[in-house]
Amino acid sequence: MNNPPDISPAQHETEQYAHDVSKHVRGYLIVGGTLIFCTALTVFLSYVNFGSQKANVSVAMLLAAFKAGLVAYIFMHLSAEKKLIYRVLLFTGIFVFALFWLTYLAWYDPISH
Amino acid sequence: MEIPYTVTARPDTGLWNAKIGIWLFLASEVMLFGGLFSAYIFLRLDAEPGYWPHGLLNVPVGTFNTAILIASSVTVVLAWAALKMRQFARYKIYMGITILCGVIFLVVKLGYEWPQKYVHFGAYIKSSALEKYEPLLGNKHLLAEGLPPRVEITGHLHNHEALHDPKIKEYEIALDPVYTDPTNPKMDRPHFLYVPPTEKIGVVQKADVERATMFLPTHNTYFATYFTITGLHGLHVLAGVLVFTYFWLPVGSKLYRENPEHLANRVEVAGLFWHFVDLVWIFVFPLFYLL
Amino acid sequence: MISLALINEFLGLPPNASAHGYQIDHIIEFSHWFMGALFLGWSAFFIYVLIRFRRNRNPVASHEGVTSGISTHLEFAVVLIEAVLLIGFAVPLWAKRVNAFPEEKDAILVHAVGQQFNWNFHLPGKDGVFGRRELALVSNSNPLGLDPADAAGKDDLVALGELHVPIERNVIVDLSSKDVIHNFCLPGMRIAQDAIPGQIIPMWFKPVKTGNYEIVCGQLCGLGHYGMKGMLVVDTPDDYQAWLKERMELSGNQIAPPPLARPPGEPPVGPTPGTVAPPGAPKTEKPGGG
Amino acid sequence: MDASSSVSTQHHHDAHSPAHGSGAAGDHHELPFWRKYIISTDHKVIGIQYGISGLIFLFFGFCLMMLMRWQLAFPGQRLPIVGKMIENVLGPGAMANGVMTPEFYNSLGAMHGTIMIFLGIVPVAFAAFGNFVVPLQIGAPDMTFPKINMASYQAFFVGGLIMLLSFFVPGGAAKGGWTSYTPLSDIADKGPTYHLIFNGQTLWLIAFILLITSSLLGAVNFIATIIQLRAKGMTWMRLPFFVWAQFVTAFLLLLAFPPLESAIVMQLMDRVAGTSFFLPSGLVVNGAAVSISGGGSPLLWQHLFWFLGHPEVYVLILPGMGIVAEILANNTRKPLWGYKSLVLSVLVLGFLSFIVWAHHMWLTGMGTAVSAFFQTTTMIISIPSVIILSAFFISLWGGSIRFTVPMLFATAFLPMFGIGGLTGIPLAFNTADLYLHDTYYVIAHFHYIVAPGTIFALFGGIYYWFPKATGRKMSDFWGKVHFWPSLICMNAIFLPMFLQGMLGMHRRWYDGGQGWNLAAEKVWGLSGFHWNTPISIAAWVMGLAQIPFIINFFWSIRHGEKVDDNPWEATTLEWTAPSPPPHGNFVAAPVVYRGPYEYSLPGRAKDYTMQTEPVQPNERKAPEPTMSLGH
Ligand code: HEA
Ligand code: HEA
Ligand code: CUA
Ligand SMILES: [Cu+2]
Repeated sequence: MNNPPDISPAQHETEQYAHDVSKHVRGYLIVGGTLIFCTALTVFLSYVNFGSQKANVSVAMLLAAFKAGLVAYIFMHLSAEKKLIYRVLLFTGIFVFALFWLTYLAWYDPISH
Repeated sequence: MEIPYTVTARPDTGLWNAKIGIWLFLASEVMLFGGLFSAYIFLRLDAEPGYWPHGLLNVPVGTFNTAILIASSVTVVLAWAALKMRQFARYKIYMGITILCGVIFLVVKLGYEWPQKYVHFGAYIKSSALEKYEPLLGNKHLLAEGLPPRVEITGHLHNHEALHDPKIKEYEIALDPVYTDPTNPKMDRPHFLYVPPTEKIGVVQKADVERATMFLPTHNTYFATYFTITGLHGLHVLAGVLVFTYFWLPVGSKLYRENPEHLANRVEVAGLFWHFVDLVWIFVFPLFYLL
Repeated sequence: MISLALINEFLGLPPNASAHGYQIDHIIEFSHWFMGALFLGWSAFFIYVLIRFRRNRNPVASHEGVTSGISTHLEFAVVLIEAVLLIGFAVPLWAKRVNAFPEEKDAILVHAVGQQFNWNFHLPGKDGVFGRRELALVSNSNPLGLDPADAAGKDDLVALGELHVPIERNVIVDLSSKDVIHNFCLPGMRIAQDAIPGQIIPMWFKPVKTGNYEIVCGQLCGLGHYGMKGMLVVDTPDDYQAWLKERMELSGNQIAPPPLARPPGEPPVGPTPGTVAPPGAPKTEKPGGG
Repeated sequence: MDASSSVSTQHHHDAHSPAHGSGAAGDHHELPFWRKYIISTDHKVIGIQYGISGLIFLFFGFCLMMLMRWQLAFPGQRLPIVGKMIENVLGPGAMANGVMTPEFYNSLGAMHGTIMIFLGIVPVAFAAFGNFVVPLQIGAPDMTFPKINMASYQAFFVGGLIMLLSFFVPGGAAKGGWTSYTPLSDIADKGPTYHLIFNGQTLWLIAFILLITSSLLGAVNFIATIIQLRAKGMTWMRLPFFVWAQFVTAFLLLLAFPPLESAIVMQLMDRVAGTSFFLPSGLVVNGAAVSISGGGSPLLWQHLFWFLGHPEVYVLILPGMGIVAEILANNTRKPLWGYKSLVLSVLVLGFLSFIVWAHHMWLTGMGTAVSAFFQTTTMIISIPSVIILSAFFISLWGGSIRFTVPMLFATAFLPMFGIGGLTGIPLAFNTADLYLHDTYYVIAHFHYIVAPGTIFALFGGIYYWFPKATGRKMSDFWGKVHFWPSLICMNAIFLPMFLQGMLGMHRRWYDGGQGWNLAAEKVWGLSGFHWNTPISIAAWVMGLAQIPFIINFFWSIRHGEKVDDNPWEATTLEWTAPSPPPHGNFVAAPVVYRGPYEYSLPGRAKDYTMQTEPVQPNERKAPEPTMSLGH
């Protein structure tokens, strides 16, 4: 506790990362292809009748969430991000969810007569 | 003392400054679009049956734009990867493509899609008069199918003067295909390909009309949200394009010669922003174009 | 209970005139006793510490300070009392307010519609059925847009600003607004509710004392907000019938009082809204202006 | 009182800002005047810019209130002298023959709220103190993004300017309250006599977008700085509590402001592009149907507004708590009691503040389930406040308390915040709020927190860190002359408001209750309405009581008593830097060996041990609190 942690910059970390990059390029292309495919799928599925509007919206949102996940995970490197970033995003996620959900509840729990 | 960790990561956090900066900024952007999307949810859930239109936007064009954005997302990571591998020429190419994609997106959006809406016309029929326009609306058929009613007649306005001239008592509308054959089951759901208004003119009495305007933000809450969200999204695209251009121009080369890692970091940060813009569009596209 | 109520009297809470109001008063009382106790306790400690540990008296500070866990007990007590107030009083009381509405057939039904800056009351009349109202029919002489073609509306009463209700009967008010958000607030009845355009929100109460009770508009609604005053008159059943009769004769030609009528003898407050051009507006000649 | 003059004085003051003399830096050549003081990227200069502008806005907001207090106490009577002056500047629409119009009263109210919160307290408490103190306290050379920091100030400045200018457009400044509830603010200031853009409400919205931008840029910077630029050895649990408070505050701004920004954009669309986000169908205004598409929801605005609005109130108080913590530890000469629970409480407070917002909306027609949820969260959020306050009180026990001027303000903060916080509890029960909503009880509740609470903390902070910024001390004597009348007046102003509220007197009443029977009831010997007079007099005396402060402040910049780098004998890092600190702050990068409040360590000659002093082998040492925040 007495010794302050060493926080001088470490060179090797970035270099190693650069080395890994070349391996990722193929992955990026595959993800790009998947995204385009999913877009086509979304368009197609929107013309399929799933029984109700709600069902159609849910399907489309699931697909969108999957695509968004891919973008975030691979393109935005969330797959290999630091814990701190996850925490920031976790709280952000909780708060948007609260915004959506609680507003929704407040709306649909009116004074009844 | 100089500000540390502008290029290299601080070991105990594993992050360099701008990386954390951009993620914090993106967190706030999530909340910003979160606010707008919550508006979308509530306006849509609150809309009376028939008052949240479907199939008014041009799906092929929208799909094309989506693909463009996705492609640009791919090229921007490739540009960054090229920098990481110190291949400057490839960086230039990929970055060039990214910028181009951004520009195409904006041109399609602002130069084609939005203007198409400004010239389209819609007239909401008063509930008391819906019966009268049944031949154009086909609500009995929709009711039987369990679908929401049509309360609006859309198309191209033939007599533009009618908008301003109180002496003209009716709107002459070159009808959209739905209204020419309203009971055809094929017309119940939107189509993939955009079908332009027909030659057939429908005449709607102003006295029977609740509200009639071009497809502007004022037309209904659907277009209000559409223009606001895509407008704000468009501003983000524009910002991204400007930043990329800045890194693409000689400024980038100079920085590359001085400190390639610094440029790579900056491109990564700008790229994160760009992916986020793409990510927002991934939700905007189905919510407005398809559903 | 008598002694508990002291704190409300001490703080100037006016007398309650509704059946449920004493419950509201109780929760106000309890929370103030609770706050008062906390405040006095802390203040005593505070003053003692400031005197006891001032530099002159205690030149050397103790590095450790307090080591006991007394504060945890205190915090626990706070949690407990708050929980009791919440679960024991606030939530059930609210549930009763907003869910357990009295039977409509025994109650006085009123529609109250706010507008800048007045309350319009719509009563169903003898048949107990409200006539149809339509936006397009709204005019100065028909502020609620009552449809003259609707038979149910023929005997309806429309009153402006003043509402009479009989004592000891439940009153259900359906609230809405024509323009902006207002708030229908009856301090004497311990009841308030926002009137929001585009929505109809019900509320209810049961007056138990006759008299005149001011209706406050509790939400900023524009420049005449401060003068948006209504009057609830709680009558004996006979007086109420007399009022109904008088209204019945008048009905059909309601004329709005001037927007900011004040009690007689009251000096006017500032210029009447709307008579003065907004700051910076293009200047027009005012008669006798200088 | 005149908007334009207060702005121009600002440039003037900037010129004399205490950073003068930072030439001591020596590691770089002299910058031209405007680079050094006007568009500087140095966190200290920016902090001082924020501070001075914020204080001026605070004073301006107070002046608006002093005008309103005249109307409340003497409704319909001519305002002597000043009334005529305002009439000459703003026209009879504001002051007709020296009598305030209702429009102008509403403008003043809305602008008082807006200016106090967004242009006064936030810039001073968060941006000014945060900018000046945080990098110094964590041992950083500057903020992580100095240019963004500068942009933040500039956006704030332009936003503030637009806010002020809105008094001069036709129709005057915004009139819808600081909450700008729709539909009122959607339909206000519209019509033939108004410009589409240059009208009060629209300018309010535009200014807000700039202010939000400013806050977001600031928040990103603060968080990144605290995470990245802590000095060697400055672990999370060695951060001064003030830094923790600013850290949480920055997160509140970062995540709560954007939904309001989206709402502002939508309201702007409603006003400028004619959309109906917040307008339901079927509105009839002034007897005529409004031509809009309708279909919007007035409550949507309230949800988005209070989603910011509630976290915002903690933005107003947390930095204040942080300042008070520093001053308490320093002047009791002992460590803060329960550091770890303080940190935990402030984190919990920050988290919970996002899910209590609907307690401002009890009367909008909420059912049982949702209101029970929000009541519960509101109750729970009061617990960390109680813990923080308890820890502060207990910290006093065993101390050797010196009543310096900063300490006087910090001491007064405690019971004042106590009153304000405790009176939040009845408001949190929807059944009690049924009666109290929008009465003066609410006004008194929050003013007790922000006025004798936050403002006192700010005063304390100014007296405390003034020597660091200037190398000189403010006068003790005049500080006390400032303190005592301020304390008395604050209570004389706000205590009677609880009584008025209990009587049922509502806020935003232009006539101060004169026309209302319920305000004619007597309480404590005066009628509710007549209580306005002593309140107003106290408010004006309060204005006079600020004169010693203003004079003391400016006079001391050049003529105050010279002091050394650590005049309060404090322990935290900022006191190891020269006063004023040079560009880059520290002569050599500081290394931290211990917690922030090592006062009165047993067995030492001095009663304070700075964070940079290495731990001696023979030192008896309590285990440090640890808590992993993760990397
Ligand atoms: C900094 C500002 C701030 C703070 C910290 C708070 C804190 C709290 N507020 Fe307040 N509030 C406002 C600013 C603030 N508020 C504003 C501006 C409004 C009005 C907005 C408007 O409409 O314009 C408002 C309105 C408001 C309302 C809505 C009222 C209405 O409109 O009808 C409610 C309702 O629940 C509420 C509740 C609370 C609660 C439960 C707390 C709790 O967090 C308080 C917890 C604190 C304590 C419990 C005190 C603990 C201390 C001790 C125990 C020690 C005591 C010591 C001594 C006495 C020596 N507040
Ligand atoms: C941070 C917020 C804040 C602060 C500090 C204050 C401070 C004060 N407020 Fe305000 N007030 C609000 C926020 C605030 N208010 C809000 C949000 C509303 C609701 C608005 C609405 O209805 O929408 C309101 C409403 C409000 C009302 C109700 C009006 C109405 O409903 O009609 C009243 C009535 O008396 C009032 C009074 C006061 C007074 C007397 C002070 C005094 O305590 C002021 C004391 C100020 C000072 C002492 C400043 C001193 C500054 C200096 C000395 C700096 C000078 C230094 C230099 C120039 C270097 N306020
Ligand atoms: Cu109606 Cu205020
Ligand atoms: Cu709150």
